[in-house]
Amino acid sequence: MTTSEKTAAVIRTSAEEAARSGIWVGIAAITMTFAAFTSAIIVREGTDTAWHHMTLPAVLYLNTLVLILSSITLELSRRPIAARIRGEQGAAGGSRSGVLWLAATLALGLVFLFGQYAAWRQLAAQGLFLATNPSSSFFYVLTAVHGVHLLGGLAALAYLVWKLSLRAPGLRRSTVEATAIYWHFMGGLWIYLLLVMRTRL
Amino acid sequence: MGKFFAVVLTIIALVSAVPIVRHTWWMPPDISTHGHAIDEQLTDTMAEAGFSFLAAQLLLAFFVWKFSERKDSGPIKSLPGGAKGLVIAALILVGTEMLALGVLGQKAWASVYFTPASPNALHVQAQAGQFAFYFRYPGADGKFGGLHPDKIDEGNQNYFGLDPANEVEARDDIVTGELAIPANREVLLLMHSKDVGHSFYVPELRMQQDFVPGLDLSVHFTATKVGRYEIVCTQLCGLGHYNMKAYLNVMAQDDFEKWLKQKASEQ
Amino acid sequence: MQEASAPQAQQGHHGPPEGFIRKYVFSLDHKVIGKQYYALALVAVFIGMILSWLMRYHLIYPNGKIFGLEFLSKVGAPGGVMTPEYYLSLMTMHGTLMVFFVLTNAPFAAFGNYFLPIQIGAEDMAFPRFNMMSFWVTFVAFLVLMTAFFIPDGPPISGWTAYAPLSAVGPDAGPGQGWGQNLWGISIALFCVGSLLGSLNFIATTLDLRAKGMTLMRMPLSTWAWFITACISLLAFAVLLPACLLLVLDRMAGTSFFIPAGLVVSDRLQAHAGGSPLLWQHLFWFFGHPEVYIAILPAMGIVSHILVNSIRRPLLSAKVIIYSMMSIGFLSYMVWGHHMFVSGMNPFSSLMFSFPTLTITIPATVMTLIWLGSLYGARIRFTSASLFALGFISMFVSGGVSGFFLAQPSIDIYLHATYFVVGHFHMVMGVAAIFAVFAGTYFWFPKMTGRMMSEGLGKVHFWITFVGTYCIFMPFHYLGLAGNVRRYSSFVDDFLLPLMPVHRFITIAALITGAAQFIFLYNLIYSRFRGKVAPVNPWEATSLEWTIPSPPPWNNFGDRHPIVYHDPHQYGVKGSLGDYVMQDSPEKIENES
Amino acid sequence: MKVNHILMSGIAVLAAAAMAVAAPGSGTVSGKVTYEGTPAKQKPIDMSKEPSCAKEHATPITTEGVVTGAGNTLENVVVYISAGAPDGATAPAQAVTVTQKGCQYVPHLVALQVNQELKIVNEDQTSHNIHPLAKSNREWNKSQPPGSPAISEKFDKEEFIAVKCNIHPWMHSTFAVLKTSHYSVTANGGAFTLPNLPPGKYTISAWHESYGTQTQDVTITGSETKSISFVFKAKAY
Repeated sequence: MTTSEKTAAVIRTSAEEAARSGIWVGIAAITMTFAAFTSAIIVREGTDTAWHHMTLPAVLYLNTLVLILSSITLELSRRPIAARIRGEQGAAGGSRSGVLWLAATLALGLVFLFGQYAAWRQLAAQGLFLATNPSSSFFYVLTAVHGVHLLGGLAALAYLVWKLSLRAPGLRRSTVEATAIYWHFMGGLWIYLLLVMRTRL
Repeated sequence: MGKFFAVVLTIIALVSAVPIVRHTWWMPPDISTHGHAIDEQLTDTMAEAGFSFLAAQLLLAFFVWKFSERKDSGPIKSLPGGAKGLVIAALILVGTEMLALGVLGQKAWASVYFTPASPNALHVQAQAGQFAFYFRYPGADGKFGGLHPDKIDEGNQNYFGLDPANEVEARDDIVTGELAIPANREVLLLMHSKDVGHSFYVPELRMQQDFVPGLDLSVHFTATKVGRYEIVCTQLCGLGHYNMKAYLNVMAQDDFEKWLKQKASEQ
Repeated sequence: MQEASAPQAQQGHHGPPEGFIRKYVFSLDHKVIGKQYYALALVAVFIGMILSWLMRYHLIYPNGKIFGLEFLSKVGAPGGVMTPEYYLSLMTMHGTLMVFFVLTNAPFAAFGNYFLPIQIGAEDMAFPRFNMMSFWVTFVAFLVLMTAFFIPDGPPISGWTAYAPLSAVGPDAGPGQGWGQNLWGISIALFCVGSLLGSLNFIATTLDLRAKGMTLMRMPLSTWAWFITACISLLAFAVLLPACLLLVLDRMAGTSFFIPAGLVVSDRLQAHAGGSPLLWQHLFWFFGHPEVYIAILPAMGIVSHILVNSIRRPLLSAKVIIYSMMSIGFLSYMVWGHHMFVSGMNPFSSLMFSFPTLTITIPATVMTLIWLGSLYGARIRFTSASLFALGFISMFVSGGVSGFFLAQPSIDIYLHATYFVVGHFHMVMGVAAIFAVFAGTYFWFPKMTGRMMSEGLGKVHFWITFVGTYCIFMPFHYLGLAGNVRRYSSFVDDFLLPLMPVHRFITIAALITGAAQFIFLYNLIYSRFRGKVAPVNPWEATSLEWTIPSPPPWNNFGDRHPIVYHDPHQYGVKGSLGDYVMQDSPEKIENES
Repeated sequence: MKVNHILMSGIAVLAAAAMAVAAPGSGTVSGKVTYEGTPAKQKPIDMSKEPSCAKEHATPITTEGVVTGAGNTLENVVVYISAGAPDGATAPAQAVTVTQKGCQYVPHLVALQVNQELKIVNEDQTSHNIHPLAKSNREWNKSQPPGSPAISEKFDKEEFIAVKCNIHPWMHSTFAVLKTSHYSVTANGGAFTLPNLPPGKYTISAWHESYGTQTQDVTITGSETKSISFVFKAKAY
């Protein structure tokens, strides 16, 4: 093994670790952002004399199920993909199932976003817009910001599906793991937000 | 070079301290009953801060002087006591100092914020708006009229948005551009902001408090010296911020009553 | 290198850059990105300084004409006479430029990007693409902010703290509060994104890309400072971002997060209700106070790194410095309320915020004492870099002691919003951090460009700047003690008129000191092209950046993968090269801990 | 000094009226504006915040929301032809000037034509700020430090624009921007004249900043002088 190969090896492993710790650092930042939003809601509610509570659109609960489901499909996809990356013999079929599960996750993610959009339409139909009252303001802001973060996850999933279905080389295990961690975090974050909105807004 | 640095630094440190010691530019004399606590606190802090400042700067100068361009190549000496000594020193010195200040500070702070206004305090409402203060006395009935933002009409001196047409309480409210108060009587200042954030600052009174829109705060104080002092805004409130001021007019009790009558007749 | 570059390409790591664009513009190379950050900060700092000149001049000649100003803004300076609102516009831009684009970029993003990977023996940052993005997002943020100068209303007038509702109600609040404030909000939001990407990179890189033998405790203090700062800024900017989002929504979408009911601005009843101005202050200062340490911690690290080299002996304890920086970083999240003592916060919480604030002085004092104590028995070498490092210590002390006053709510009643505060933060956060940047520049310029800077010019620059900054900022404290209110575009109050001589003195000092900065600029540009060619290790320093060519190749260590044997402060020892031993040299050192 | 300004602008207005008419007729509408009831009390203005202005007034000046003359006459009423006017569309060349002096607008109210130049002068030792709170015209907000040149502006739509100085809250004025050249601002005595009217049917409007608008129709035949009068209801509050 020449030095440069060693170099490459060292860099490979360290880059893998970097991707892992990177995703956790990112999650820390996102958590902080939503912590800020939460405290904003609490302060805002405390100072408002006429705080309008709102009933959340029912479709949100459906969306929640969809998102939980997507996390499950994502887990199902991981073992075959891992096998595929390790380049095990006969993992080809496994890999296809992996891609399928991953595609399912992607689809469910999109369904969730459309569900969120539907929820917005419902509120708009009730005459609740971004600026109508504090509750609606926070509802739109929280769902929108969460949605934007979720889009990032979807992009990552799409990238993985593309890589795997093309059998393109150079897909890193850490990329898959990072995506998975992020996606699950998005699910957990959504459930947290739902609780906050349910109790506060 | 090192010796030069030491000299320059020493000069800077000593010269900086002169105006402080000689009180060349200093707080104006205090005219409030609570101010002395703040002044003492500030003087104590100045003593400790001033000491730390001089000590550190002069020590830096001294070491730089002593250890610049040492030629001998013997093994390096280290400060007796080393890091542990310094850390302990810092903890003890600064820790106790700061704690002391913190505790003392509470006393001065408490004297302003943790004592309720006396029941017979004079109630005055102060309204801050871009870019002037206006003050309101309840008038004969001792009641303030309600505030109706939609009724505000500055061109006709209705700065508060009173509604005398429909509210009897509002008719005898006395609105003025200066804050006149009797000496040695406690004043409860009810603070209301018309538009954005402002602040009520009278250096002589040792009093500063923000006006927060939508949050009506109050401060209470007792002025002891008759005289005319400036009230200035210290919270950036827009283009006229620099020009936003009014006068605090501390009067003898009977002068104050005369003044109030005269103002009442102008309404 | 061939076999190596293939797998690297897969790793998201990049091969040697090809073409001008990849080399100098959209470069993935942390060194180029570091230089780009430095250049941006340099542009920003000179704009900011010229703004401060204009403000200082206006303060002593409120009705004086300033030649050419009317060409910059016809409305802001009719006939060259600065209007009150234009003064506030310049003040806002000065603060925003200096705090965000200079004090956050130069010591942290610029030097950190360039030297953190090298000092830990890495080939590049963990995520080069994020790294490139973080700079270009920051650059766009800068452009967006600058646009405010060229719109009809001019830049915002609500200060760099953008207190609501002044910043939230829109054009009614005054000139500049229309699109000017929108641009400000958008710019800062973008800046947050850039900083978040950067911090993420710094953290991941430090945790995962350290060379063999580079234990955490063997990292140079500068790297430690950048790492801790990255952790702080990750959490701080993650809070400012949503705050800016809500502010922009209040302004552009008619929401009421920060605007209460019944406000009458410019005779117009505002159609908002229920918002809380204090909410903005809490969110802003929750970011704003850590931001102070985002500016000063890297400065501390850089200074420690340079000081130890110029005193030719180890610090009394590097560990203590590291722990102090950590505790400062940690405490910085528990003290934001000390900016709001007189803001109508619950008076009890004022006391709760006062204690941790006072506590911060302990680690700060410890560090200062370590620096001072380390001078004892040293063999100080006086380069421009070491002079600025020593100057930093002096400035940090001077600016720090005034913190004693402002940390106490009772004294803050009198000193809040006076020039005392301005003097305090300019010295401890502004000048001190800038001194560290100067030190870093004189110290690392040879490595970054392969040429030495002129020591003669450097020293002239130091002496004028050192004395000058004291002449500018010490008197600020006196003004504050006399009750001189800050953020006034001219002094019309009777009790301020006697202070005008002090203001005149300050303005003259500011003009001279500012002019001296052009010596630095000249030195920078001249040396870049005509300076003496720099050797690999001009300062006889020990850390890894001095083991590679100046300037370093695109992949820093070439084929070599450094292995680290010592901590970075092996000065004053018997080494094969002299009184120091490089971090990666295998030679034994007697009684090494 | 103040009277002077009013005269000057009065003359300017008449001149404007005279020259802007396309086909000068010989009819005239004239009369008085009065009020009935008790007008709101005009309160003294406290200028202590701006000493340089305060010392220009021996006795504190009062608000000018309702300025009355002998015999219940009403000043600062804009009387103009709101309909049926022979349109002297082209704006007169010479500018209307409003001066900020002693921290008040002199005159308190200016009438001008669409696209006629308005000159704003600051004679005080302090910065002023002119902020026309326009609705149909373009709103602007400019400060005017002492020693800076006069501000020159035009308005392209008909509107009664409320004007304020952001730095001195008590300073309020009105820019009455009119389509017609046939207008008159009542001064001391509450009298107005609209000369040079060709025969025709006109609607005459009278506008007052506190009491709003009243209108009357008159028909001019030949070179007569119709005299009409407006009476506003005054309220104490």
